[in-house]
Amino acid sequence: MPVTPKVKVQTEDFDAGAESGLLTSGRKDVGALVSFTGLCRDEAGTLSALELEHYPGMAEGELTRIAQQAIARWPLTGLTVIHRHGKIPPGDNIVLVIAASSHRRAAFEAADFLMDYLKTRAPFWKKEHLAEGGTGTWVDAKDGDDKDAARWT
Amino acid sequence: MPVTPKVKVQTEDFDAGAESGLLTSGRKDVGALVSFTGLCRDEAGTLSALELEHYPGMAEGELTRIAQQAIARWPLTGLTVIHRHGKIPPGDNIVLVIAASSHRRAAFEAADFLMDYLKTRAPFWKKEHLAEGGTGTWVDAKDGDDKDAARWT
Amino acid sequence: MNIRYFAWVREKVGIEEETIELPSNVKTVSDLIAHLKDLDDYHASAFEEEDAIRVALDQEHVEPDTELGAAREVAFFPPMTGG
Amino acid sequence: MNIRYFAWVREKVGIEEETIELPSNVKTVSDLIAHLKDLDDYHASAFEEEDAIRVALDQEHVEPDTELGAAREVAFFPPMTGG
Repeated sequence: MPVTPKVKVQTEDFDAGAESGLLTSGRKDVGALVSFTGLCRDEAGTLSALELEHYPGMAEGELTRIAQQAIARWPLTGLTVIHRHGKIPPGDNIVLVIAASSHRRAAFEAADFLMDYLKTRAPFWKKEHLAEGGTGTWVDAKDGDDKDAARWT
Repeated sequence: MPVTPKVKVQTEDFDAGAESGLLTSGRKDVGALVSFTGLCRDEAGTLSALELEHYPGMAEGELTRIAQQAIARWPLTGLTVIHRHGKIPPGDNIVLVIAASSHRRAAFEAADFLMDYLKTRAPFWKKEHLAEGGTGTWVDAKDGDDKDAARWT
Repeated sequence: MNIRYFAWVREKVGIEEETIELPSNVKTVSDLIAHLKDLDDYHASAFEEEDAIRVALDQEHVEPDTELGAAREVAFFPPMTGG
Repeated sequence: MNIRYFAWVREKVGIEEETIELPSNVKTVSDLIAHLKDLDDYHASAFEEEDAIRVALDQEHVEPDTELGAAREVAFFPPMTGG
Protein backbone atom coordinates (compact mmCIF):
# COMPACT_ATOMS: atom_id res chain seq x y z
CA MET A 1 0.00 0.00 0.00
CA PRO A 2 1.59 3.29 -1.00
CA VAL A 3 2.14 5.77 1.81
CA THR A 4 0.20 9.04 1.76
CA PRO A 5 2.32 11.94 3.01
CA LYS A 6 0.91 14.38 5.54
CA VAL A 7 1.57 17.90 4.25
CA LYS A 8 0.52 21.04 6.12
CA VAL A 9 1.17 24.75 5.54
CA GLN A 10 0.03 26.73 8.56
CA THR A 11 0.63 29.75 10.78
CA GLU A 12 0.34 27.75 14.03
CA ASP A 13 3.25 26.02 15.71
CA PHE A 14 3.64 22.23 15.50
CA ASP A 15 4.55 19.56 18.05
CA ALA A 16 7.38 17.46 16.61
CA GLY A 17 7.04 14.81 19.32
CA ALA A 18 3.30 14.39 18.76
CA GLU A 19 3.81 14.20 14.97
CA SER A 20 6.44 11.49 15.45
CA GLY A 21 4.03 9.58 17.66
CA LEU A 22 1.41 9.61 14.90
CA LEU A 23 3.88 7.85 12.55
CA THR A 24 4.73 5.05 15.00
CA SER A 25 1.77 4.46 17.31
CA GLY A 26 0.16 1.05 16.94
CA ARG A 27 2.81 -0.07 14.43
CA LYS A 28 5.55 -2.68 14.79
CA ASP A 29 7.21 -2.27 11.41
CA VAL A 30 8.83 1.14 11.92
CA GLY A 31 12.51 0.73 12.78
CA ALA A 32 13.74 4.25 12.17
CA LEU A 33 12.38 7.75 12.47
CA VAL A 34 14.38 10.76 11.31
CA SER A 35 12.99 14.15 12.22
CA PHE A 36 14.28 17.52 11.04
CA THR A 37 13.15 20.71 12.77
CA GLY A 38 14.17 24.06 11.33
CA LEU A 39 14.06 26.98 13.76
CA CYS A 40 14.32 30.75 13.46
CA ARG A 41 17.75 32.07 14.55
CA ASP A 42 18.33 35.62 15.77
CA GLU A 43 21.63 35.91 13.85
CA ALA A 44 23.64 37.01 16.87
CA GLY A 45 20.87 39.26 18.15
CA THR A 46 20.35 41.25 14.94
CA LEU A 47 16.92 39.81 14.04
CA SER A 48 13.63 40.25 15.89
CA ALA A 49 11.70 37.95 13.55
CA LEU A 50 11.53 36.33 10.13
CA GLU A 51 8.44 36.95 8.04
CA LEU A 52 7.63 33.96 5.85
CA GLU A 53 5.64 34.71 2.72
CA HIS A 54 4.28 31.79 0.73
CA TYR A 55 2.30 31.04 -2.41
CA PRO A 56 -0.94 29.53 -1.08
CA GLY A 57 -1.96 26.43 -2.98
CA MET A 58 1.36 26.02 -4.77
CA ALA A 59 3.18 25.67 -1.41
CA GLU A 60 1.03 22.66 -0.46
CA GLY A 61 1.18 21.34 -4.02
CA GLU A 62 4.97 21.55 -4.34
CA LEU A 63 5.58 20.07 -0.87
CA THR A 64 3.27 17.19 -1.79
CA ARG A 65 5.13 16.62 -5.08
CA ILE A 66 8.48 16.55 -3.23
CA ALA A 67 7.04 14.19 -0.59
CA GLN A 68 5.76 11.86 -3.29
CA GLN A 69 9.19 11.82 -4.95
CA ALA A 70 10.69 10.74 -1.61
CA ILE A 71 8.05 8.03 -1.22
CA ALA A 72 8.78 6.73 -4.72
CA ARG A 73 12.51 6.68 -4.02
CA TRP A 74 12.78 5.21 -0.51
CA PRO A 75 10.80 2.44 1.27
CA LEU A 76 9.03 4.70 3.78
CA THR A 77 6.27 3.76 6.19
CA GLY A 78 5.26 7.39 6.71
CA LEU A 79 6.23 10.97 5.89
CA THR A 80 5.17 14.28 7.45
CA VAL A 81 5.97 17.79 6.25
CA ILE A 82 4.77 20.92 8.07
CA HIS A 83 5.86 24.43 7.04
CA ARG A 84 4.78 27.55 8.89
CA HIS A 85 4.25 31.01 7.37
CA GLY A 86 3.74 34.48 8.84
CA LYS A 87 5.93 36.29 11.36
CA ILE A 88 8.13 33.91 13.37
CA PRO A 89 10.32 35.09 16.29
CA PRO A 90 13.82 33.66 16.99
CA GLY A 91 13.68 30.32 18.81
CA ASP A 92 10.39 29.35 17.19
CA ASN A 93 9.87 26.45 14.81
CA ILE A 94 9.67 27.06 11.05
CA VAL A 95 9.61 23.65 9.40
CA LEU A 96 9.25 19.98 10.32
CA VAL A 97 10.06 16.93 8.23
CA ILE A 98 9.71 13.40 9.62
CA ALA A 99 10.53 10.28 7.63
CA ALA A 100 9.68 6.83 9.02
CA SER A 101 10.99 3.57 7.58
CA SER A 102 11.96 0.05 8.51
CA HIS A 103 15.56 1.02 7.79
CA ARG A 104 17.71 3.83 9.10
CA ARG A 105 19.45 4.79 5.85
CA ALA A 106 16.11 5.23 4.05
CA ALA A 107 14.76 7.45 6.84
CA PHE A 108 17.93 9.59 6.92
CA GLU A 109 18.17 9.99 3.17
CA ALA A 110 14.47 10.75 2.68
CA ALA A 111 14.48 13.48 5.36
CA ASP A 112 17.72 14.96 3.99
CA PHE A 113 16.41 14.89 0.39
CA LEU A 114 13.13 16.45 1.45
CA MET A 115 14.82 19.38 3.17
CA ASP A 116 17.17 19.99 0.22
CA TYR A 117 14.30 19.99 -2.27
CA LEU A 118 12.01 21.99 0.02
CA LYS A 119 14.68 24.70 0.36
CA THR A 120 15.11 25.11 -3.39
CA ARG A 121 11.61 24.34 -4.73
CA ALA A 122 8.88 25.08 -2.16
CA PRO A 123 7.50 28.63 -2.71
CA PHE A 124 8.38 30.31 0.59
CA TRP A 125 10.40 33.50 1.03
CA LYS A 126 11.94 34.95 4.18
CA LYS A 127 12.10 38.64 5.01
CA GLU A 128 14.10 39.89 7.98
CA HIS A 129 12.68 42.06 10.76
CA LEU A 130 15.56 43.80 12.49
CA ALA A 131 16.13 43.97 16.25
CA GLU A 132 17.01 47.68 15.90
CA GLY A 133 13.57 48.25 14.32
CA GLY A 134 12.35 48.23 10.77
CA THR A 135 12.30 45.67 8.06
CA GLY A 136 15.52 44.37 6.61
CA THR A 137 16.08 42.72 3.28
CA TRP A 138 14.74 39.57 1.75
CA VAL A 139 16.96 36.63 2.58
CA ASP A 140 19.08 35.61 -0.44
CA ALA A 141 18.96 32.08 -1.75
CA LYS A 142 22.24 30.28 -1.09
CA ASP A 143 24.32 28.64 -3.82
CA GLY A 144 25.01 25.89 -1.29
CA ASP A 145 21.32 24.99 -1.25
CA ASP A 146 21.37 24.35 -5.00
CA LYS A 147 24.48 22.20 -4.58
CA ASP A 148 22.82 20.24 -1.76
CA ALA A 149 19.75 19.62 -3.93
CA ALA A 150 21.96 18.54 -6.86
CA ARG A 151 23.35 15.68 -4.74
CA TRP A 152 20.11 13.76 -5.37
CA THR A 153 20.07 13.93 -9.19
CA MET B 1 32.52 27.11 24.58
CA PRO B 2 32.73 23.42 23.67
CA VAL B 3 29.46 21.52 23.85
CA THR B 4 29.09 18.74 26.42
CA PRO B 5 27.11 15.81 25.02
CA LYS B 6 24.32 14.25 27.06
CA VAL B 7 24.86 10.47 27.06
CA LYS B 8 22.56 8.03 28.85
CA VAL B 9 22.36 4.24 28.95
CA GLN B 10 19.15 3.17 30.66
CA THR B 11 16.35 0.60 30.83
CA GLU B 12 13.57 3.24 30.89
CA ASP B 13 11.96 4.68 27.80
CA PHE B 14 12.84 8.22 26.64
CA ASP B 15 10.75 11.13 25.36
CA ALA B 16 12.27 12.33 22.09
CA GLY B 17 10.14 15.49 22.04
CA ALA B 18 11.16 16.47 25.57
CA GLU B 19 14.84 15.78 24.79
CA SER B 20 14.61 18.00 21.69
CA GLY B 21 13.06 20.73 23.80
CA LEU B 22 16.02 20.63 26.20
CA LEU B 23 18.39 21.38 23.28
CA THR B 24 16.44 24.41 22.03
CA SER B 25 14.60 26.00 24.95
CA GLY B 26 15.76 29.50 25.80
CA ARG B 27 18.15 29.57 22.82
CA LYS B 28 18.00 31.63 19.65
CA ASP B 29 21.07 30.25 17.88
CA VAL B 30 19.76 26.77 17.03
CA GLY B 31 18.63 26.64 13.42
CA ALA B 32 18.42 22.90 12.88
CA LEU B 33 17.62 19.87 14.96
CA VAL B 34 17.98 16.35 13.55
CA SER B 35 16.60 13.55 15.64
CA PHE B 36 17.00 9.82 15.00
CA THR B 37 14.82 7.34 16.87
CA GLY B 38 15.50 3.62 16.46
CA LEU B 39 12.58 1.33 17.34
CA CYS B 40 12.14 -2.41 17.84
CA ARG B 41 10.47 -4.10 14.83
CA ASP B 42 8.55 -7.37 15.06
CA GLU B 43 10.06 -8.66 11.78
CA ALA B 44 6.69 -9.50 10.23
CA GLY B 45 5.31 -10.87 13.48
CA THR B 46 8.12 -13.33 14.19
CA LEU B 47 9.61 -11.48 17.19
CA SER B 48 8.07 -10.92 20.61
CA ALA B 49 10.98 -8.80 21.87
CA LEU B 50 14.63 -7.92 21.49
CA GLU B 51 16.89 -8.34 24.50
CA LEU B 52 19.67 -5.78 24.55
CA GLU B 53 22.79 -6.75 26.45
CA HIS B 54 25.42 -4.10 27.05
CA TYR B 55 28.84 -3.63 28.64
CA PRO B 56 28.16 -1.30 31.58
CA GLY B 57 30.69 1.48 31.80
CA MET B 58 32.18 0.89 28.36
CA ALA B 59 28.78 1.56 26.73
CA GLU B 60 28.63 5.05 28.26
CA GLY B 61 32.35 5.56 27.62
CA GLU B 62 32.23 4.58 23.96
CA LEU B 63 29.05 6.60 23.26
CA THR B 64 30.73 9.61 24.87
CA ARG B 65 33.86 9.13 22.74
CA ILE B 66 31.72 8.95 19.56
CA ALA B 67 29.73 12.02 20.64
CA GLN B 68 32.93 13.95 21.24
CA GLN B 69 34.21 13.01 17.79
CA ALA B 70 30.99 14.44 16.32
CA ILE B 71 31.39 17.63 18.36
CA ALA B 72 34.98 18.01 17.15
CA ARG B 73 33.93 17.51 13.53
CA TRP B 74 30.72 19.59 13.20
CA PRO B 75 29.72 22.98 14.69
CA LEU B 76 27.04 21.65 17.04
CA THR B 77 25.13 23.57 19.71
CA GLY B 78 24.04 20.38 21.46
CA LEU B 79 24.08 16.58 21.20
CA THR B 80 22.03 13.93 23.01
CA VAL B 81 22.47 10.15 22.87
CA ILE B 82 20.24 7.75 24.79
CA HIS B 83 20.47 3.97 24.39
CA ARG B 84 18.19 1.55 26.21
CA HIS B 85 19.07 -1.98 27.35
CA GLY B 86 17.05 -4.92 28.64
CA LYS B 87 14.02 -6.55 27.02
CA ILE B 88 12.27 -4.29 24.52
CA PRO B 89 8.98 -5.23 22.80
CA PRO B 90 8.21 -4.38 19.15
CA GLY B 91 7.06 -0.80 18.70
CA ASP B 92 9.16 0.45 21.62
CA ASN B 93 12.08 2.85 21.39
CA ILE B 94 15.66 1.53 21.47
CA VAL B 95 17.92 4.48 20.71
CA LEU B 96 17.74 8.26 20.37
CA VAL B 97 20.28 10.62 18.83
CA ILE B 98 19.62 14.35 18.54
CA ALA B 99 22.07 16.80 16.96
CA ALA B 100 21.45 20.54 17.18
CA SER B 101 23.32 23.14 15.14
CA SER B 102 22.98 26.53 13.54
CA HIS B 103 23.11 24.77 10.18
CA ARG B 104 21.10 21.94 8.74
CA ARG B 105 23.91 20.03 7.02
CA ALA B 106 25.93 19.86 10.26
CA ALA B 107 22.93 18.54 12.20
CA PHE B 108 22.12 15.91 9.55
CA GLU B 109 25.69 14.71 9.16
CA ALA B 110 26.40 14.59 12.90
CA ALA B 111 23.28 12.50 13.62
CA ASP B 112 24.00 10.20 10.68
CA PHE B 113 27.66 9.77 11.71
CA LEU B 114 26.67 9.12 15.31
CA MET B 115 24.27 6.33 14.36
CA ASP B 116 26.81 4.70 12.01
CA TYR B 117 29.53 4.73 14.66
CA LEU B 118 27.16 3.73 17.44
CA LYS B 119 26.04 0.67 15.41
CA THR B 120 29.58 -0.56 14.85
CA ARG B 121 31.39 0.57 18.02
CA ALA B 122 29.03 0.89 21.01
CA PRO B 123 29.04 -2.36 23.05
CA PHE B 124 25.42 -3.47 22.74
CA TRP B 125 24.19 -6.84 21.46
CA LYS B 126 20.67 -7.87 20.44
CA LYS B 127 19.15 -11.29 21.10
CA GLU B 128 15.82 -12.26 19.59
CA HIS B 129 12.84 -13.50 21.59
CA LEU B 130 10.53 -15.37 19.23
CA ALA B 131 6.76 -14.88 18.95
CA GLU B 132 6.34 -18.69 18.83
CA GLY B 133 8.10 -18.89 22.20
CA GLY B 134 11.71 -19.38 23.18
CA THR B 135 14.84 -17.43 22.53
CA GLY B 136 16.18 -17.11 19.01
CA THR B 137 19.67 -16.33 17.94
CA TRP B 138 21.90 -13.36 18.51
CA VAL B 139 21.41 -10.76 15.77
CA ASP B 140 24.33 -10.82 13.32
CA ALA B 141 26.30 -7.66 12.62
CA LYS B 142 25.66 -6.43 9.09
CA ASP B 143 28.43 -5.80 6.57
CA GLY B 144 26.37 -2.78 5.48
CA ASP B 145 26.89 -1.20 8.90
CA ASP B 146 30.67 -1.37 8.49
CA LYS B 147 30.35 0.20 5.04
CA ASP B 148 28.12 2.96 6.43
CA ALA B 149 30.67 3.71 9.16
CA ALA B 150 33.51 3.74 6.60
CA ARG B 151 31.83 6.64 4.78
CA TRP B 152 33.15 8.97 7.49
CA THR B 153 36.84 8.04 7.32
CA MET C 1 -4.52 35.75 -17.67
CA ASN C 2 -4.09 36.07 -13.92
CA ILE C 3 -0.61 37.14 -12.85
CA ARG C 4 0.74 36.88 -9.30
CA TYR C 5 3.88 38.29 -7.75
CA PHE C 6 5.68 37.26 -4.56
CA ALA C 7 8.41 38.57 -2.25
CA TRP C 8 10.62 41.32 -3.73
CA VAL C 9 9.12 40.88 -7.19
CA ARG C 10 5.75 41.75 -5.64
CA GLU C 11 7.26 44.75 -3.85
CA LYS C 12 8.87 46.07 -7.03
CA VAL C 13 5.78 45.65 -9.20
CA GLY C 14 3.80 47.21 -6.37
CA ILE C 15 0.83 44.83 -6.63
CA GLU C 16 0.14 41.24 -5.60
CA GLU C 17 -1.98 40.24 -8.50
CA GLU C 18 -3.31 41.53 -11.81
CA THR C 19 -5.27 40.24 -14.78
CA ILE C 20 -4.12 41.12 -18.27
CA GLU C 21 -5.23 40.38 -21.80
CA LEU C 22 -2.43 38.61 -23.62
CA PRO C 23 -1.49 40.08 -27.01
CA SER C 24 -1.56 37.39 -29.70
CA ASN C 25 2.25 37.49 -30.12
CA VAL C 26 2.82 36.44 -26.47
CA LYS C 27 3.29 32.65 -26.63
CA THR C 28 5.88 31.78 -23.97
CA VAL C 29 6.81 32.83 -20.46
CA SER C 30 9.71 34.85 -21.93
CA ASP C 31 7.33 36.65 -24.29
CA LEU C 32 5.13 37.51 -21.32
CA ILE C 33 8.07 38.88 -19.34
CA ALA C 34 9.07 41.08 -22.32
CA HIS C 35 5.48 42.31 -22.56
CA LEU C 36 5.26 43.07 -18.81
CA LYS C 37 8.58 44.96 -18.83
CA ASP C 38 7.09 47.38 -21.37
CA LEU C 39 4.02 48.16 -19.25
CA ASP C 40 5.63 50.67 -16.88
CA ASP C 41 8.72 51.42 -14.77
CA TYR C 42 7.54 49.27 -11.87
CA HIS C 43 7.30 46.15 -14.02
CA ALA C 44 10.55 47.08 -15.78
CA SER C 45 12.32 47.33 -12.42
CA ALA C 46 10.87 44.04 -11.12
CA PHE C 47 12.09 42.13 -14.17
CA GLU C 48 15.40 43.97 -14.52
CA GLU C 49 17.41 40.99 -13.26
CA GLU C 50 15.50 38.55 -15.41
CA ASP C 51 17.77 35.60 -14.55
CA ALA C 52 16.86 35.97 -10.87
CA ILE C 53 13.13 35.47 -11.54
CA ARG C 54 11.45 32.08 -11.11
CA VAL C 55 8.16 31.23 -12.80
CA ALA C 56 5.23 28.97 -11.99
CA LEU C 57 2.46 28.18 -14.45
CA ASP C 58 -0.75 27.03 -12.78
CA GLN C 59 1.27 26.54 -9.59
CA GLU C 60 4.04 24.35 -11.04
CA HIS C 61 7.63 25.41 -11.71
CA VAL C 62 8.42 26.03 -15.40
CA GLU C 63 11.32 27.35 -17.47
CA PRO C 64 11.14 30.69 -19.37
CA ASP C 65 10.77 28.95 -22.75
CA THR C 66 7.59 27.16 -21.65
CA GLU C 67 4.49 27.97 -23.71
CA LEU C 68 1.69 29.62 -21.77
CA GLY C 69 -0.89 27.45 -23.54
CA ALA C 70 -4.20 27.32 -21.70
CA ALA C 71 -2.72 28.20 -18.30
CA ARG C 72 -4.96 30.36 -16.13
CA GLU C 73 -2.36 31.64 -13.69
CA VAL C 74 1.29 32.59 -13.94
CA ALA C 75 3.40 33.61 -10.94
CA PHE C 76 6.75 35.39 -10.76
CA PHE C 77 9.01 35.29 -7.71
CA PRO C 78 12.64 35.23 -6.54
CA PRO C 79 14.52 31.99 -5.75
CA MET C 80 12.86 30.27 -2.81
CA THR C 81 14.26 30.69 0.71
CA GLY C 82 11.95 28.57 2.86
CA GLY C 83 12.87 25.78 5.25
CA MET D 1 43.57 -9.94 35.30
CA ASN D 2 39.81 -9.60 35.18
CA ILE D 3 38.20 -11.09 32.06
CA ARG D 4 34.63 -10.35 30.92
CA TYR D 5 32.55 -11.98 28.25
CA PHE D 6 29.43 -10.69 26.48
CA ALA D 7 26.63 -12.01 24.24
CA TRP D 8 27.35 -15.35 22.54
CA VAL D 9 30.96 -15.35 23.70
CA ARG D 10 29.62 -15.24 27.27
CA GLU D 11 27.16 -18.04 26.53
CA LYS D 12 29.86 -20.27 25.01
CA VAL D 13 32.39 -19.72 27.82
CA GLY D 14 29.53 -20.26 30.27
CA ILE D 15 30.54 -17.48 32.65
CA GLU D 16 30.27 -13.69 32.65
CA GLU D 17 33.52 -12.91 34.33
CA GLU D 18 36.65 -14.55 35.68
CA THR D 19 39.99 -13.55 37.14
CA ILE D 20 43.12 -15.32 35.99
CA GLU D 21 46.84 -15.12 36.68
CA LEU D 22 48.64 -14.31 33.46
CA PRO D 23 51.59 -16.61 32.65
CA SER D 24 54.73 -14.57 32.00
CA ASN D 25 54.72 -15.46 28.27
CA VAL D 26 51.30 -13.81 27.73
CA LYS D 27 52.10 -10.31 26.47
CA THR D 28 49.41 -9.41 23.95
CA VAL D 29 45.68 -9.89 23.47
CA SER D 30 46.45 -12.68 20.96
CA ASP D 31 48.67 -14.43 23.50
CA LEU D 32 45.83 -14.23 26.02
CA ILE D 33 43.33 -15.72 23.55
CA ALA D 34 45.73 -18.62 22.85
CA HIS D 35 46.10 -19.15 26.58
CA LEU D 36 42.32 -19.09 27.20
CA LYS D 37 41.66 -21.55 24.34
CA ASP D 38 43.83 -24.10 26.13
CA LEU D 39 41.94 -23.82 29.43
CA ASP D 40 38.99 -26.07 28.53
CA ASP D 41 36.47 -26.96 25.78
CA TYR D 42 34.15 -24.06 26.67
CA HIS D 43 36.85 -21.46 26.14
CA ALA D 44 38.07 -23.32 23.04
CA SER D 45 34.55 -23.22 21.57
CA ALA D 46 34.05 -19.54 22.40
CA PHE D 47 37.27 -18.54 20.62
CA GLU D 48 36.94 -21.02 17.75
CA GLU D 49 36.07 -18.27 15.24
CA GLU D 50 38.81 -16.00 16.48
CA ASP D 51 38.26 -13.43 13.69
CA ALA D 52 34.70 -12.87 14.91
CA ILE D 53 35.83 -11.81 18.39
CA ARG D 54 36.21 -8.15 19.37
CA VAL D 55 38.36 -7.05 22.30
CA ALA D 56 38.30 -4.16 24.75
CA LEU D 57 41.13 -3.37 27.12
CA ASP D 58 40.04 -1.32 30.13
CA GLN D 59 36.80 -0.59 28.25
CA GLU D 60 38.34 0.69 25.02
CA HIS D 61 38.44 -1.13 21.68
CA VAL D 62 41.83 -2.63 20.82
CA GLU D 63 43.32 -4.88 18.13
CA PRO D 64 44.59 -8.43 18.88
CA ASP D 65 48.25 -7.38 18.67
CA THR D 66 47.83 -4.84 21.47
CA GLU D 67 50.01 -5.43 24.53
CA LEU D 68 48.09 -6.10 27.73
CA GLY D 69 50.50 -3.88 29.68
CA ALA D 70 49.05 -2.75 33.00
CA ALA D 71 45.42 -3.20 31.94
CA ARG D 72 43.11 -4.39 34.71
CA GLU D 73 40.20 -5.63 32.60
CA VAL D 74 39.93 -7.28 29.22
CA ALA D 75 36.58 -8.06 27.56
CA PHE D 76 35.73 -10.37 24.66
CA PHE D 77 32.53 -10.07 22.63
CA PRO D 78 31.03 -10.48 19.14
CA PRO D 79 30.68 -7.55 16.69
CA MET D 80 28.28 -4.98 18.15
CA THR D 81 24.63 -4.93 17.09
CA GLY D 82 23.15 -2.02 19.04
CA GLY D 83 21.26 0.96 17.70
